[in-house]
Parts: sequence; structure tokens; C-alpha cells
Amino acid sequence: ASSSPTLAVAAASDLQFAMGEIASAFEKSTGSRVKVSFGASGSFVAQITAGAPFDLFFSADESYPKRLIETGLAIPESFFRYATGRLVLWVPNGSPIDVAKEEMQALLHPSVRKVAIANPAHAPYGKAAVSALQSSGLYERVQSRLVLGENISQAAQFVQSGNADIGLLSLSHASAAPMKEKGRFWLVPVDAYPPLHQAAVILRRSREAALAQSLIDFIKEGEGKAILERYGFTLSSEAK
Amino acid sequence: MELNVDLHYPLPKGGGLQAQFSVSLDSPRIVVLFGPSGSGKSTLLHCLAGLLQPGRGEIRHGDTIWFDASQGISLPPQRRSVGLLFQDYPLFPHLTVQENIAYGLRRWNRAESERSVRGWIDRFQLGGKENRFPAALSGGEQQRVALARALAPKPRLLLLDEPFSALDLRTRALVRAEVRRWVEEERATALVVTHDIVDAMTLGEDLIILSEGVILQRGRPLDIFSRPASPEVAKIVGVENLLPAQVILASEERVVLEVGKGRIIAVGEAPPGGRCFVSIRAEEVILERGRPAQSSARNRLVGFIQECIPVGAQVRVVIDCGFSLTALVTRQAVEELSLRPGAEITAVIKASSVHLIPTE
Amino acid sequence: MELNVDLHYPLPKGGGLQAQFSVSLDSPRIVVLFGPSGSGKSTLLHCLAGLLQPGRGEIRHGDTIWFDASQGISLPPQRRSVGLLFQDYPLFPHLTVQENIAYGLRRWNRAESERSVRGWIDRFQLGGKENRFPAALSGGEQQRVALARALAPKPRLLLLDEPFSALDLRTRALVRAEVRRWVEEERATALVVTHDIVDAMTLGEDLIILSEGVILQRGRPLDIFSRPASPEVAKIVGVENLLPAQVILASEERVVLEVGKGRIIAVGEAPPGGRCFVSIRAEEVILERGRPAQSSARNRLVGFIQECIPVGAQVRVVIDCGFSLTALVTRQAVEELSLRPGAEITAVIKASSVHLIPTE
Amino acid sequence: MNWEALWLSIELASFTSVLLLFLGIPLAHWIVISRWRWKFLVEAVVALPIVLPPTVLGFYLLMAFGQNSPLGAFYESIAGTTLPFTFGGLLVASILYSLPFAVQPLATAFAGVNPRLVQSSWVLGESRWRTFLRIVLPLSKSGIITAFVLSFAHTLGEFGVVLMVGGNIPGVTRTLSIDLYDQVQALNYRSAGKTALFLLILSFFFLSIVTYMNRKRQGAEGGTER
Amino acid sequence: MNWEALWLSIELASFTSVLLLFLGIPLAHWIVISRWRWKFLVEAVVALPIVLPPTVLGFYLLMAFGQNSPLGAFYESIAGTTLPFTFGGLLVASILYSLPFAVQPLATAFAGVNPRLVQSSWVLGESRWRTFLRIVLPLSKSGIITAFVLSFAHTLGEFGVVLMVGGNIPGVTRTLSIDLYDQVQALNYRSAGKTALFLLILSFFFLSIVTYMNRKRQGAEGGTER
Ligand SMILES: Nc1ncnc2c1ncn2[C@@H]1O[C@H](COP(=O)(O)OP(=O)(O)OP(=O)(O)O)[C@@H](O)[C@H]1O
Ligand SMILES: Nc1ncnc2c1ncn2[C@@H]1O[C@H](COP(=O)(O)OP(=O)(O)OP(=O)(O)O)[C@@H](O)[C@H]1O
Ligand code: MOO
Ligand SMILES: [Mg+2]
Ligand SMILES: [Mg+2]
Repeated sequence: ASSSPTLAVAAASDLQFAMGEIASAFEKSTGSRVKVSFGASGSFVAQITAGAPFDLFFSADESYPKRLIETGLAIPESFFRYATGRLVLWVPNGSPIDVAKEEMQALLHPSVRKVAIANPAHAPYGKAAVSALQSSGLYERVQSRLVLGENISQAAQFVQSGNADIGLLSLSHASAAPMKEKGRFWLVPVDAYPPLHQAAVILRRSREAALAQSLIDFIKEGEGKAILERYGFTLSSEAK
Repeated sequence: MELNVDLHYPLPKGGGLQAQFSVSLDSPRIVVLFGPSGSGKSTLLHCLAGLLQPGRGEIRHGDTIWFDASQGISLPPQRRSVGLLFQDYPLFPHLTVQENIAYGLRRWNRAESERSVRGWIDRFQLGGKENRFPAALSGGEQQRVALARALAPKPRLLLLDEPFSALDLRTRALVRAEVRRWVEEERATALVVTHDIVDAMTLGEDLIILSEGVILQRGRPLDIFSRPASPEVAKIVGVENLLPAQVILASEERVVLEVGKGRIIAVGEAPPGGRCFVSIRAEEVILERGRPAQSSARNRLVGFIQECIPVGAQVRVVIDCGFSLTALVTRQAVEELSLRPGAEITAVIKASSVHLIPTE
Repeated sequence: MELNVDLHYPLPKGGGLQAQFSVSLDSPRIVVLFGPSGSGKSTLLHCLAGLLQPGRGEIRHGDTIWFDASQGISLPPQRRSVGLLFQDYPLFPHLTVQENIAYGLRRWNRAESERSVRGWIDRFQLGGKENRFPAALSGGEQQRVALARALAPKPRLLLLDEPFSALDLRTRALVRAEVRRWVEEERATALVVTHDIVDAMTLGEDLIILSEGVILQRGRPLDIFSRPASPEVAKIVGVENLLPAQVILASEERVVLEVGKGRIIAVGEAPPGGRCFVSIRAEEVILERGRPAQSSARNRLVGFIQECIPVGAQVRVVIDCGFSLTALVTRQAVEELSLRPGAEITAVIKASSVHLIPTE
Repeated sequence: MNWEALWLSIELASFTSVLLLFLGIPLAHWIVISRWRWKFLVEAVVALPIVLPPTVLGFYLLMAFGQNSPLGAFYESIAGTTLPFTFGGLLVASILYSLPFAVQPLATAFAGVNPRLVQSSWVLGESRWRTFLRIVLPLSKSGIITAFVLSFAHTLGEFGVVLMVGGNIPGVTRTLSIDLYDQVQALNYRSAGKTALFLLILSFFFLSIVTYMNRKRQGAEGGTER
Repeated sequence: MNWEALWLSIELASFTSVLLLFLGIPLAHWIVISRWRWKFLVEAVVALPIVLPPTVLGFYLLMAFGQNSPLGAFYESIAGTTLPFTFGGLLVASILYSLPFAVQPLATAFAGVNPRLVQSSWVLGESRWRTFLRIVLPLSKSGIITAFVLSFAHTLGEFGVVLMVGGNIPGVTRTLSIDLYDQVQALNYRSAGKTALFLLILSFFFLSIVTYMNRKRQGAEGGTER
């Protein structure tokens, strides 16, 4: 395995399930190896700034990749919007709340004691969740019940395991196998928060820039595209 | 009321301690345990205190069973009300002299406890050191503190393992007298291990000779010192003259023995078998000038002085009179008789001072 | 070559140890340190070993300066080549008997080191225990191992702090003889602290009396025992009769003194001032029946027996003869003279046995 | 400087280390004196958190105390709240997590007390328990300090468990560790740097005083070296 | 079960605790014997990681060894790579982080050795250093075991620092702690549960053997209780 070229990928945690599939499909078709680390997009920027040896960074927004380009850590030409993410309001099956009917007001339901969101300090989904709460005027009332996942996956895990009652999660998590059957969700309207355009960049340190580019291409027009769609990502066609 | 001991404590590497004796608890009494290094004295005290569990046997203190192997009873040390002084007299390093002595007096009222501690400090000449930690005491001072700590709670049975080993002559006499007094005032019983002959003679009315884990003899100190029951005991109590002998004539109350190339007369019965040991304490050998006639009451042995060794205020004189005989005389006698190696001398031994020990 | 000591060690709470003496290193020699508990004996040894730093003074060993306060020199213990036996004879608990004894022999070759250890085990009767850990030894066994450990590396100066305190009579005599022999074979020098009079007399050619941190007297053991320089020394070496006296007549070589209600004659010069102490060892007092006439060479004092206390094989007899006089006699004498309280008796003391100590 | 987070961390570490002394002292004592043949199993259980990553502990806590679990439901019916995302939850986790860091030095210290001293106390009539209080405990002082300091430290440095079961709630579960982590992840280096520097100076100052005092005290009690 | 992560964790903890013994033993010895008046400052520095959250440490390491810092640039010019996000970086972080967990028990143990034994050795001609090797060290055995076990454990449980300077790179810096955390986030409860259970059993088994052996050995050496 050491002989085959290896790609280190840092991926936003909303890609937790999709990227796994993409990586194995890509490995199969190219014979290379892909090592994926998941985490909050902001955390990766901090790590990359400190010299983390990643080749490719898939963010959950487009401002973090832009920042890396500004600081000279990423290759500007590689910037690519690979998808747009969606925010959902998710409750487990056992919950008395009818999210489809109550919509954002579900957060005020008496059974809700803990609301899980991602940490807005460094996770784009967290920022989006806070915007959605603010635009619906619920933020002040809900604030004291918020529990913050370090990233969107942890927020999802808090609700899914029953430790929180409701969560503002990503559509990709809600669509993934471990959660699909376990709960219901309501898709938060796109106008409730700034759009989650998600972009990827190749990092300057990368010694496998060509291979990284082929992974981007794999998503742009190859098998990757379909996989992302399956996890509820809408794909943006325009590059840059 | 008696303390009854009948126990066997197995020692990990062979042997073991076998002890069977009883001590009356009705009158104040000090029993001295005397025996060579490694004979099991400390082990015995630790068994009595409940710190070691004998393998077999029982210990009864009056009506209370302290230990019974067959019934699986073993009273914990706390409930035996003994006072134990360990041979290495360990003190609690984080407590001062005062606090160490007061350790066992927790249940006493404050004033009484303080009075008692004060008293021990005075009696044991520890004044001025009451607030020191043990690390700032000399060896002998530590030993006295440990002793006071063991005595202060007035235990019914006192177990002292060489309580005076670190004390000088005068302090030793003083502390010994205090222990003696304490035992009488409290009507207590004490078992005291000691190596010191003077301790053994002046402290107790009862002496137990222990050797290799076995009790060899028990009795009044004076009796044991002058009439040891076996050659082994004779050696332990320091009999200087222990000579193999052969009976050559035994009348009603006189025994004539051949010792080496000489002859000795003793009173009493001849031992069975004809062979025996003659035991004579060096102090009982008197030296004289001249060659007087033999008499029946006294042995008069002529010989030549081999060695004169000063021992304290006395002198040990070794004489060859057909066998090697040791006498212990004053320095005055040495001068007056001008005793010196090579000189001819007569050793006088009363027939009644000759003690016969049968060979086993 | 001499060991020169002149030091002052301040003790935290008042007083301090002041020692000034020298010991020749040219011939094998044992100096005994004798003194009451707390007099500073251990402190002195620790200063010599380099474990305590004196406040003032210096220590020189031959040409080597071991300690000099004014120059700020203090040789570390490792480089003084001394053998030290601590009073509490601590052993290395994680090493066996063998390993403990061999501890200082690291630089020796293997065979020699083993031979030496073997030798000490035999000499100190530790056979069969060579592979035990110290926790499985009796007190006396531990002390012997510690002593062997100190002797094995053949140090030039041996410092022994009560080396025989945990040993019984016989073992003590044996070990004492071994130490003596070792010192002579190795032509070494030893400073030995002991409380035991027999040790003091038989072990060394030199005795130092220490009390409250000060050297009171130094000399041959026999001289000090019979002619203590001060009442304090007399008490320390156990002189039983120390009596305040007044000179009433002093001729050329005879002094007549009034002691209590009696009189005593001594030979020698009268002390200045007229007042002094009379020091008489109890062994030098002889008891007789009858009332013979006074002579100039002997004091004959008639009195009544007050007490008879058996002490070991001897008996201490206290007589009231105008003052209280103690005699130490054999039990044989007690029988023959039928000594018992109340009986009239004559005490005979040679004039030359009466030692006069000036009052300070 | 996030004072709330600082205070929370100190509070958590203090509660944990004090409770651990109360829990650890009898436990360590039992481990040292017991002659029970299966004792080693108990010892192994106590030592478990030593080799278990904190996240395993966090995982079990999340699973065991989630609403879906019987234990979680039971706890909720009593306490009215779930254990995760509360200070109580962190406390429970910390105590489990730091247990061996208290027990280990305590047991070592207790076992190191000269048995002769313990026996001396027994013979003087003091029960095992009172002997423990009067002799073993005071003579284990430095072991107790070590236990306290290490469990305090270990709790203060706790991160994994807090991250897993804390939920990062300001004033409740956002400890200083987490707060600083967030600042760094949010690229607030300036603010993170300030916090870190403040802590560094504060800690150094505090520790200097403690060690200095400690030395003073030892000097006073021990007397001269002999 | 992620063997790679398990192995990495064990490797990191082993290296760290062994290196810490080599570092901690002389350091603790110095702390115990030195009479230098400013010693307490050194003690305070050694103890610093005790009160500093691991993330502070992580932050400083990131800052100090990042590409932008002189130190980081220097290191990179030699090693060809930056220190963070490498095994070496984790090792350095772990050693700093666990230092007091090794030094504290060691210093306590060294200070507890009877000074009479040390002096006996000096008088027998052994230097301070050889005395330390032959007497102090063997008699501090249980303190050394404690130091090793605690620093091993503390490293194994390390999470914050690893997350900050490790970056979760499989096979390089993804320790078991992190891996389990990831599995839980990926909602792989089954796999996380398996990992956790495996670790639990393995740890328990391992610890039981160690404590059992330990008891056996003590029994053999100490002789009977006297
Ligand atoms: N744990 C042990 N294992 C094996 N033998 C032991 C153990 N403890 C003691 N012994 C042996 O038991 C014997 C008796 O020991 P004990 O301490 O009772 O002797 P002692 O009469 O007090 O001697 P001493 O006068 O020297 O103190 C000794 O020979 C000793 O070596
Ligand atoms: N650290 C200390 N602080 C104060 N006084 C001390 C300290 N250490 C010893 N002393 C005192 O110094 C004196 C001399 O002690 P040292 O141990 O030298 O006596 P010693 O002659 O050996 O007595 P012993 O025969 O009882 O062992 C004692 O009175 C003791 O109390
Ligand atoms: O970067 Mo995320 O996917 O919002 O945790
Ligand atoms: Mg003994
Ligand atoms: Mg002494």
C-alpha cells in the first residue's frame, strides 16, 4: 500500500458519509489511496495554517477555502464549488414533536430541553443554524438550550443517541443510513440562512496535486457527482 | 489467674518456636526471658501481643482466650491490653516526645493524661525534650520514650524486648528501678527479654531460658545461675568452667570425679552413667598461695597461672591444674598474691560449689 | 600518623559537643567512648564520618585534612575510608545478608569478595542465613550483619556505635574477640561507643569519658576505673562508694579523713582545701568477722549490714559504718560469713584502694 | 480571558479531586490491607481508567445515560434531567476518569508506612481505623498531596470526555480546555494567546508559592538532618 | 477494531513513558537532593503542565513549531517537515504534557527512602550517584512503577493535545482516543461499542495479570510479616 500514491483529504463533517463512498469508488478506479479526516471546516483551516499535511480540503462553505487562498496556502486555480448543503430540523422517531407541521416552532415544544447544533465558531453548519434561529426570531429563547457539537456530525450524534431532543443538522446526515430510519426531519427553507455553498481547494504543500485534481474531477463529472446527490447535496455547476 | 502459654510458631526456614509455660497474674511479677541471639525471644513476645499467629496451641490470659488454633480464635492486639516495647523501639516520627508517650491515653481525661506524661518525662529524665521530634533524640533517649509510651496506658501484661539495651549504667539502673516500681504499684505482670546478667538477676523473680526455640529451664534466677540443668544452659548463663568429668568414686554424699588430669570432689548424688559435666562459676574459685592439705569440704588444686585478663574491676585468671580452670578475683587479690602468668597457685573450690550436670 | 580531632558541633537546642583529642594511627588501637545517654557519642562519630558538619574546628587524619571549618574543607564520607556502624544498625532491606555484607566490596574481584563475605558469615555465626532478607532476621543477627558490612571493606578507621548492644553474653564475647582480632590484623584504629563495662575494659587500650558534650577524662581503662578524675567520672564508671570527706590529718604519705561519722585512711597527698571526695570501688571492700585492731595499711570499719542484693553471681552488701558503704562479695563469702541484714561486720579497705578526688 | 470557563474548570477540578480523596483514601487503604484473594480484580477495575482512553468512557456515558437507555431514563425520572450536558455529568465522568490518579499514589504511600509503627499503635489499643487516622494518614502526607495534585491536574486537563459528553454549554460544561480549543479552531490566535499566557503566568505563580511554602514547612518540622 | 490506531496509541504511550523515566528519574533526584535556593522555581516549571490545560500546551506547540515561527522554520530546515501533525510532534507534546505525572511520584518515592541507608552507602564508599542506583532506585520501585503507569495512562488518555497538534491523520496521529471519537461521530455505535468493549476486556485482563504478579512478587521478597 505504501507504493501506491496516497491522498490526504480533509473533509467537512457533513461529508461524513458521502466522502467515504466517494473515496472508495475513487480508490477502486485509480488504484491510489485516499485517507480522509473529517472535522469542522474551521478546525481544518486552523490545522492547515499550522502546517497540517493535507492535499485537499473540502469545506462546508466557501469562505474558509478563500481564506486559505488569500493566505497563500491553497492553489487559487483549484477552487471548486462541489455542492450546496441544506439545513434540516431533525427529531428522533420517539419524539412527540411533529416537525413537518410545527416547523421552526418545534424548537419551543415543551419536550425540548436540549437543542443540538454545530459549534458556530468553526463549523459552517453551526453558523447557518444560528442564522436560521435568528431569522425566525427564536435565537434568544432557544439559546440557553443549545448544546454545541464540535462539528455537525457530533451535533447529529447528540440527537441521534437521544442525549439531545432536537437538532439543526445537515440534510446529508438526515439522508445517511444510520439516521434515515431513526427519525424525521423538516427541510429548513433556503432563505432562512445564507446559502451553504461548499467549496474545495488543493493545498500548496501537496505533493500529489495532480491526483488531487483528479479527485476533484471525479466529483465534477465522474461517479462522485451521483453519490453527493444521493446524500441530498445540490450540485452547483459553475466553477469559481 | 494465670497466663497460660502453649504454642508452636513455625519459622519459615525450618525449626520453629515451641513455648509452654504459665505465669501467675495474682502478684506483681517480672519474668525474664534469657537466651542467645536468634533463639526466638522476640518471636514469643510478638505471639503474645497478637502480632504473629502461632501455628498451633493456645494462649489464655486469666479467663480470656487470647488465642486458640483449634477453635480459630485470635484476639486482636488492641483487645489484649498488653504493653509492648519492640527491640528497635520505633517511635511515631510525626509526633513529639509528649505526644508519643500520650498516644495510648486517648480515652483518659486531659488532665490525667497530662499528669501521667509529665510523670514519665521526669522519671525517665527526658525533661526539656518533651517537644522534640524523635529524629532529634539520641538512641537512649528514644528507647526511654518508647518504654514510657508502653508503660503509660497501664497495660495488664507488659512485654519488653531488651528495654535497656541502649542505656548506660546509671540510666539503666534508674530506669530498671522505675520499671520494677511500676510493676509493683500496678500489680502488673511483665515479660522482659534481656541479655544483661545484672538485669536478669535484679529485675525478676522468674527466669526462662530459651534456646533455639525451646524453653530449656525455668526457675529462680539464682538457682538457674548456680545450678544450670544442662550444659547448654550453663553456657547461656555464662558459667566459665564447664568440664567433662568421669565419676571415679561415689559414697553416700560425696562424689569424686576425674576431670582432665585432675580430681574434683562434689557433694550430692552421682549422676547416672558415670559421665557428667562439672559446672563451677569462676567467682566461686578462690586463689591461695602455698600447698595446703586436701580436705573433704574443699577442693584444693595446685596449678600454674596461664593468663590474667582484667574484666571491669575484676580479673579473670586462667589456671592449668590438670585441666583449664578459670577464676574471677578482685584486683586487690591479684596484687596481694602477685598473680601473674607462670606463677604457681592453689585454687580452692568448696565441694558444694561444684554442680554436676548429667550428660544427655 | 595521628587522627587529630578538635571540633565543636552546635546542637540545635543549647549546649553542643566539644571534642578535642588525638589518636595514634601507627599501632592497632581501640579507643572506647563511654558516657551517659545523650552525651554526644553518636554525634561525635557522625562528625568523624562526615555525615554531620561541625560548626568550628578541624579533623585531620594523618596528612589528610578531613574537615576544616576555617578553610571551608569537608571531605565527603566516601573519601574518608571509614567504617561506620550506626546505633540502630540499619540494613539495606532489598539486599540479602550476603549482598549487604558485600556492599562495600564492589571494587574487589569477585573471588576475593566472596571469600571475604563467606569469612564474615562464619565468624559471626550467620551460616544458613546468607540468602535471607533483613526482615527475616532477629535483632542480634541484624546487628552482626551490619557490623560485618562495616568491617568487610577494611576501612582505616572504624567507628562503631554500640556494636554489641543486641547481643547475648556468648555471642558478644565472640564478636568482641573478632573485632579485636580484626583491628590487630589490619593494624586499624577503632572508635567504639559502648555502655558495657566489660566491653570498655576488654576491648580497648584507651578510654574517653564523655558527658554532656565534653570530654571529662581520657586514659587507660583501668586507671580511669580506679582513679576517676572527678566525681562525675566516678559516677559514670560506676564507682559505688563516692563519699564527701574532710581531711583531718595529713602526714607525709598518709591522709586521715572524716567521712560521715567515720574515718578513713588513704595514702598519697592531701587534696588542697581540705574537702574532697573519697572514691572506693565496691569490689575492693573486703568483709571479715570480728573486731581486729586498726593498722595503718588497712582501714577496718565496723558496721551493721543494711541490705544484701544479689547481682549476677555476686552480692552487693550495704553497710552502715558511720556512713553508707557498699561492698561487692561472692555468694560464697555471704554464706561463710552468714551475711544478713542487721549483722555486725568489719569492712576492710586497703589504704591504697582509697582514691581521693578534689572538689572542684 | 474567559473567566467563566476558568472558574468552571477550577470548580470541576476541585470538586473532583476533593471527592476523589474521600473516595480514594478508604479504597486505597482497603487495597493495601485486604488479604482477600480476589482483591487483584478490584485493583484491576480501579486501574481500568488508566488504560482506557477517555473517549471510551465518554462513549459509555453517552450510551448509558442517553434517554434511550434504561439507566438514562431512570436517572431522568429522578433528576429531571439527563446526565450528559450537565455539570453533574462532567463530575461523574471526571471522578471515574481520575480515580486511579488518586488511588495509585495513595496506595503506594499507605503501603510505604513502616508496619512496626502500625503494630505499635494496635498494641496501644487503637483500632485499625483509628491507627489509620493517627499514624498512616499523617505519615502519608506527601502521597496525599501527590494524589490531590495529580487528580486535580488530570481533571483540569480533561478534554476528551468533556468534548464527548459536555456539549460545550457556556458556564455549565465549557471548560477552559474546550474554550481555548474553540478559540484556536476559530483562528482567534490573539485571544487564545492572551488566555494561554495568562494561565501560564497564573499557574507558575501559584505553583511557585506552593512549592516554596512546602519547602518552608518541611524545614520546620523535620529538624536538622541526622 | 482499528488496529492501526490501537498500535499507534500504545506506541506513543510506551515511548513517552519510557522517555519520561529517563528524563524524570534524574530530574526528580535532583529536585530531592538539591539545596539550591531557587529550586522551587524549577519545581514550579516542572509542575506547570499540571495546571495548564492540554490545549494551552497544544496552542503553544502549534505556535512555536508552526511554519511561521523561527523555531518551526529551523526545525523544518533540519527535519524536512514541521513538528506538528507528525508522530514526533505528538511525542514531544506528550512528554511535556505527562512530565509531572512521572516526576511527582518519583520525587515522593526518592524523598521517602530512609536517609540512614543512603548515609550507610556513602560511608561504604559509594558515590552519591552509585548510591542512588544501588539503594534509592531499588527502594523506590513502587514509586517508579506508579510513575510509569501514570504517565503511560495519561498519555494514552491524551486527547486535546493530539486533536490540536495531531490533526487526526490515520496511521500517523490518529490515536485510539481520536479514532473512537470519530467512530462515535460517524454514528458507528456498533463498531465503537466493539472497540470500547475490546479495550475494556483487554485492559482488565492485562491489569489483572499485572496486579496479580505484583502481589506474588511482593510475597516472595518480603518474607512473612514481622
Ligand atoms: N521471616 C522469617 N523467616 C525466617 N526466619 C526468621 C524470620 N523471622 C525470624 N526468623 C528467625 O527466627 C529466629 C528467632 O528470631 P527472634 O527475632 O525471635 O530471635 P531473638 O531471640 O529475638 O534474637 P535476638 O536476641 O537476636 O533479637 C532467628 O533465627 C531468625 O533468624
Ligand atoms: N536534631 C537535634 N536537635 C536537638 N538536639 C539533638 C538533635 N539530635 C541530637 N540531639 C541531642 O544531642 C544530644 C547528643 O545526642 P547523641 O545522639 O550524640 O547522644 P549519645 O551520646 O549517642 O546518646 P545515646 O547513648 O543515648 O545514644 C542528645 O541530648 C540529643 O537529645
Ligand atoms: O464544517 Mo461542518 O460540516 O459544518 O462541521
Ligand atoms: Mg529479638
Ligand atoms: Mg547514640
